[in-house]
Amino acid sequence: MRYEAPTTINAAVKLLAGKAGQARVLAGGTDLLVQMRTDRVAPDLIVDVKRIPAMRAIAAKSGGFRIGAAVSGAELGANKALRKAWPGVVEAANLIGSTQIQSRATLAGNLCNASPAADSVPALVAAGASAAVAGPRGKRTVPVESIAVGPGKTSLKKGEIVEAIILPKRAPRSGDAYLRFIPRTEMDIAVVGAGVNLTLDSKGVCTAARVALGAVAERVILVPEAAAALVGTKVDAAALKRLAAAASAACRPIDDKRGTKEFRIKVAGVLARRAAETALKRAGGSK
Amino acid sequence: MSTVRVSTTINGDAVAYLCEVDETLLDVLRDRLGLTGSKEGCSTGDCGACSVMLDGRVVCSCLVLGAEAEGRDIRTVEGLAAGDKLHPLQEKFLEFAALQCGVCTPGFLVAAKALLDRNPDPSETEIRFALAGNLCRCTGYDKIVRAVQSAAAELRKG
Amino acid sequence: MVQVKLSGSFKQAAGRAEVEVEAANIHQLLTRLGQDHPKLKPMLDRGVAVAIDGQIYRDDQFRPIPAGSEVFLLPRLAGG
Amino acid sequence: MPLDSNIDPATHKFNLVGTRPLRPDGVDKVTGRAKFGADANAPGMLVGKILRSPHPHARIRSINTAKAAKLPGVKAIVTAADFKEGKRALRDVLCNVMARGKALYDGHAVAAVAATSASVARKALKLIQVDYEILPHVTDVDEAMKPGAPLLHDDMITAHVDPAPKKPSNVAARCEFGHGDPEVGFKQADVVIERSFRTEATHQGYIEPHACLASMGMDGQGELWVCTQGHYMVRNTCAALLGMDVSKLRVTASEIGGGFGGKTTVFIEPVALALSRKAGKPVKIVMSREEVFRASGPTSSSSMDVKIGVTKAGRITGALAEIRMQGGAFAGAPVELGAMSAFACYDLEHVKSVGWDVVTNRPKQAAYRAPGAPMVAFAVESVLDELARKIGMDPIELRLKNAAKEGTQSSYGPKYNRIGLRQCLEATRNHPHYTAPLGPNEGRGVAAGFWFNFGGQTCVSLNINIDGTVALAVGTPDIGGSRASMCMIAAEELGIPYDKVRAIVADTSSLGYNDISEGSRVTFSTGLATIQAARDAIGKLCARAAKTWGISPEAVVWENGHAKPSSPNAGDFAPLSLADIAKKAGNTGGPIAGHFEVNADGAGVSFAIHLADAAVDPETGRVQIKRYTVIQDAGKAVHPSYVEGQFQGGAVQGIGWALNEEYVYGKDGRLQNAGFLDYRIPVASDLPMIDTVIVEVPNPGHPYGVRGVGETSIVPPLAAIANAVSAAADVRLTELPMSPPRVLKAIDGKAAGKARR
Repeated sequence: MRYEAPTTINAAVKLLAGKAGQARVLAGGTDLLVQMRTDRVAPDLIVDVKRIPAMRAIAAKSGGFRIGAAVSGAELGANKALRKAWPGVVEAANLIGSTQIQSRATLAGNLCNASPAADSVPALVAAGASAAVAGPRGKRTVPVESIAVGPGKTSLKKGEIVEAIILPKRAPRSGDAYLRFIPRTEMDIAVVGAGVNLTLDSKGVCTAARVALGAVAERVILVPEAAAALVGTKVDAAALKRLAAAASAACRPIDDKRGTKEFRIKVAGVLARRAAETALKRAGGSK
Repeated sequence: MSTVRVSTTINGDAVAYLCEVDETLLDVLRDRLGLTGSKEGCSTGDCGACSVMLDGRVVCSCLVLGAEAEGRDIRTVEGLAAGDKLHPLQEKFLEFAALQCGVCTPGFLVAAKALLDRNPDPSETEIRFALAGNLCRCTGYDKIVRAVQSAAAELRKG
Repeated sequence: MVQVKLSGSFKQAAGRAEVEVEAANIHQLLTRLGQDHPKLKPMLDRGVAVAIDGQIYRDDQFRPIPAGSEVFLLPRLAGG
Repeated sequence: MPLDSNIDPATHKFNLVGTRPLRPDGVDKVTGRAKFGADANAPGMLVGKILRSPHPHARIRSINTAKAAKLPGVKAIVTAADFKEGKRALRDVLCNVMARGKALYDGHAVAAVAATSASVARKALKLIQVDYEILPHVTDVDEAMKPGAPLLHDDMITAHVDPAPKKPSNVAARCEFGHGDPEVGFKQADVVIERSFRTEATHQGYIEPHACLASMGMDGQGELWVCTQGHYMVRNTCAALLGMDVSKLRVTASEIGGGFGGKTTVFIEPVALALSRKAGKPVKIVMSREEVFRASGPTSSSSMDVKIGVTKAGRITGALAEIRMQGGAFAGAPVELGAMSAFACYDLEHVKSVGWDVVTNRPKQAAYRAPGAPMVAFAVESVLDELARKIGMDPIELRLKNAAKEGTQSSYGPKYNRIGLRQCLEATRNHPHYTAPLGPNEGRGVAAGFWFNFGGQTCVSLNINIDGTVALAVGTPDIGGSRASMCMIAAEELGIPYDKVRAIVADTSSLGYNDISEGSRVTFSTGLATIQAARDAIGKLCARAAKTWGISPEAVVWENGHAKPSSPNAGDFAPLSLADIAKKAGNTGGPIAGHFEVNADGAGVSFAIHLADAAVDPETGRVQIKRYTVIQDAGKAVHPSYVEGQFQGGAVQGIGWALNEEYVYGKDGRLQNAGFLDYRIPVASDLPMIDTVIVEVPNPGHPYGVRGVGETSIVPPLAAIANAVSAAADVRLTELPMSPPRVLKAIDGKAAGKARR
């Protein structure tokens, strides 16, 4: 096992693409170290990306934001502009684990760990975020929902690395929110997660919406039917009811130690509705 | 497994050590440097007993590789008191009987200090959420929260 | 003579709710009980406690049993 | 003062008892200096690791360690063959420490290695080849009792059933308690309610995993450093399992990072000693958190039926409980204690409880704070709550009408001495919490709890130092601040300042045998022995003063830390302080010490009432505890802060048990949640402050009136919260934990039921 801490993205890509056997990116390490400790992975090479300056920065980019892959949740939470524009994304990222975990965990790491229950991912998907991917064959930008393909599996090719998460420019009268269900108040993995992002027109009618759910399928899912329930409405009680029903209908969960199918399906609707209410308030609308 | 040579700062002192790649900072502190104040309760980042400050932020040292500490600034419970003078948090933990067995105490102290460094006047709810990553099985947290409140008030007095 | 009250499993084993034994202390009491009621023997061997006037004795075999006291047989307790 | 005199705690003016001095081990614990189980090292130390069965039930055909032994750095490997199959009483302990013939649960130890590093040890474990024949398994208590269930032990014949069964089963024993005839009682009742309840297994959840450092010399003498609640128990058990003389093993108790009953037996200690003996080097074993969950003792899961009848006037006429507990792979579920405590709060004419001790393919249960009592209290107090509602009576009123008092014949047998249940109930009714308004979707629950409290073998030495300070050696590991209480007690008796006494937990070679720190016994028994050791020393101090003055020892009294002539007739001498006498001890007869050895009996039972307010989210089933108050009889609180700490800690462990903690087994018989991520103990943000009321009804069996306080506090919360949640959700919850899916299902089930009607 070898440890490298390159200072440029190119150097990181070169190391990852090399013939070292199994290589792993170390950003916050909050998943990787647990997997190593419990013998689930035994990488031959660990590439620590925290010494790459570009990956440690949050930059304003064409009205949106470019968040380096090694930016921690605590750093996200401390960025006022980001918090103002994308409160749902920041609250989702800040829900991951404890204060201690927040000092380390990253959006990109949460995305690439490819857990269906990742807290930040439904919020990112709802936000229409994309991932900037660097690899031996150059760079590409893809929607975040295309990164995870199943539990623990990503679409990234050997040598590829997510270098940043990109959040688009915000339309006026927009709001987003993320809610998760956990049995305790902290420290749990989401049993269900729901991210809602919506935009209103000047009359308070919803013109665009995205709804994403976590922990109800093999990966985070975008639910267009749920979004459709909001578009063209003032996000009133009837629309919210249809949204909840559509969210529940889109779930294809499993029974596991964290919750039953039945529970997840019902609570997905409840959370989608509650998240939509918060997003509406943030967009300046009222129920 | 290759061995990494690391130079870092711990509680203000320059320290150099060798470690294996898969050794955590907690392993290094406890087994190589004899700093056993940080405790291993879970090794998965769920209990906070291994909390240390890394470049001014509180982390679980079980989720940091020893190799990552190169050039960083690390503070552990052993560095909390100034010489023979206890930190107000330490004093208040004693005064409020905020510890029973005491194994979670180092982690709580480090996490509480990190909180008060950033927020000198936290509400009860803020304290409870800031310390949610530190498990205590003895006290039910009541006396810990009160000790932190009292230490915060003491520190605000300056 | 000591009147020993038995309930539950002890009562079942002895076949009655009260037995009489000649004993001045707990040790004598348990020895005689085992001799007089062989079905109680395995339970006695597993460990029992004796309550004398409401006070439970787990270990003190030579605790005297005052005349006329209320004596109860209990399983030996273990705690957390 | 005569040595056996009891002061009247109600009127006596204590100097120190009842105050809140800082604990003597405190500074070490806030600075990181305190040494816990895993904090000790020895030169040349090896790392020990244990290979565990991945199967819940499997015959071990063979274990091949040849490849592992050849790995460079591996110094010793042990299996069951390395342990002595001795006394029958220890057979289960031994089989649990290292599987013999069969692996009986997921996580059961099958072999162990000692190597030069953790990574070599881990690699070596992977090279050990175990040939398993997988057998059918059972992990549920009711399933395990069915005929045809997979059988764990071919020779298990249910004990205490007449006539004895002919065939083996998973039922280790039956027990029964009570008096009168419940059926007669039910006929006298106006309302009878019968319900079934289930609780899942929970773990003590101490934050410090089991850890020890063993060093066996080639002369057969051994040293063991270990975190345990009872180092004498560890010594005696390990010596027996390794075939050693007890005198050759010295065990030192480290600081202990929580136990709650879970550190009252051995797991890794005999293994570390066996590895060290074989390797000729010190061996340290530290369990991982996963091992703690899979292979140390959780408590039992239970399945219970409770039937209680009351009159409209609120008198309980009959009570019946049938309790089934699985205690893992070996006999010993705490069902007897559960059955005994079931109705212990009440004064009943017709009462019966029957218990069944069942084995399953789970780790052997270990004691957990008032073992057996919380789950049974959950069932009984839930039914009482429902009965109170049915007859329209205030739940405290119902309990007061039936509360046991001095002279009541307890449901488990003997008559009660002086007890404080009524006082606790009255304090609860008068507490502002009881009548505070509730918010929407909130409910309030109340429940009573009982625990026996133990005494046990105890030995204390108190040495007077040359400067008049005192060295106090106790043999009960300090699990909750007992060194502070013992220093207070010694100083109180001697009449010297608190900080002049220093208490240590002595190792097994320095002090006589002490029972485990369990059963809420330490402040009671070690406190009692400390009082008597101090009085023994005072007798000697007075004798030295008498010698100095040339008067009879009977003419000297001890007051406020000084020897004084008992009256002007005895002579006119200036009082001698403890320090004065200590300074001259070398010339007046040698060192001065007080000792006391006792089978401490007379521990007073203790009662508590808990009040809980819970809010239930009707759409998700999520429960939040909004307010919580503990009211408990402590007899006499020596250090009130640590008494409150016991109340609060027990309550919060109960909150965890009630709401989210559970052992989750898959169909494959493997534990699904062996970590703090998915075994969800309460975190700080889950909880409100836990209010406490210390009631003091002195225990006549202790000189100060002390009652144990550590365990009673976990007995009522399960029921108090279930009653609160049931009130908030308007549906009776009968299964623990009341996790959101379970609560939501109950709410939805009730709504569906209403819709059908």
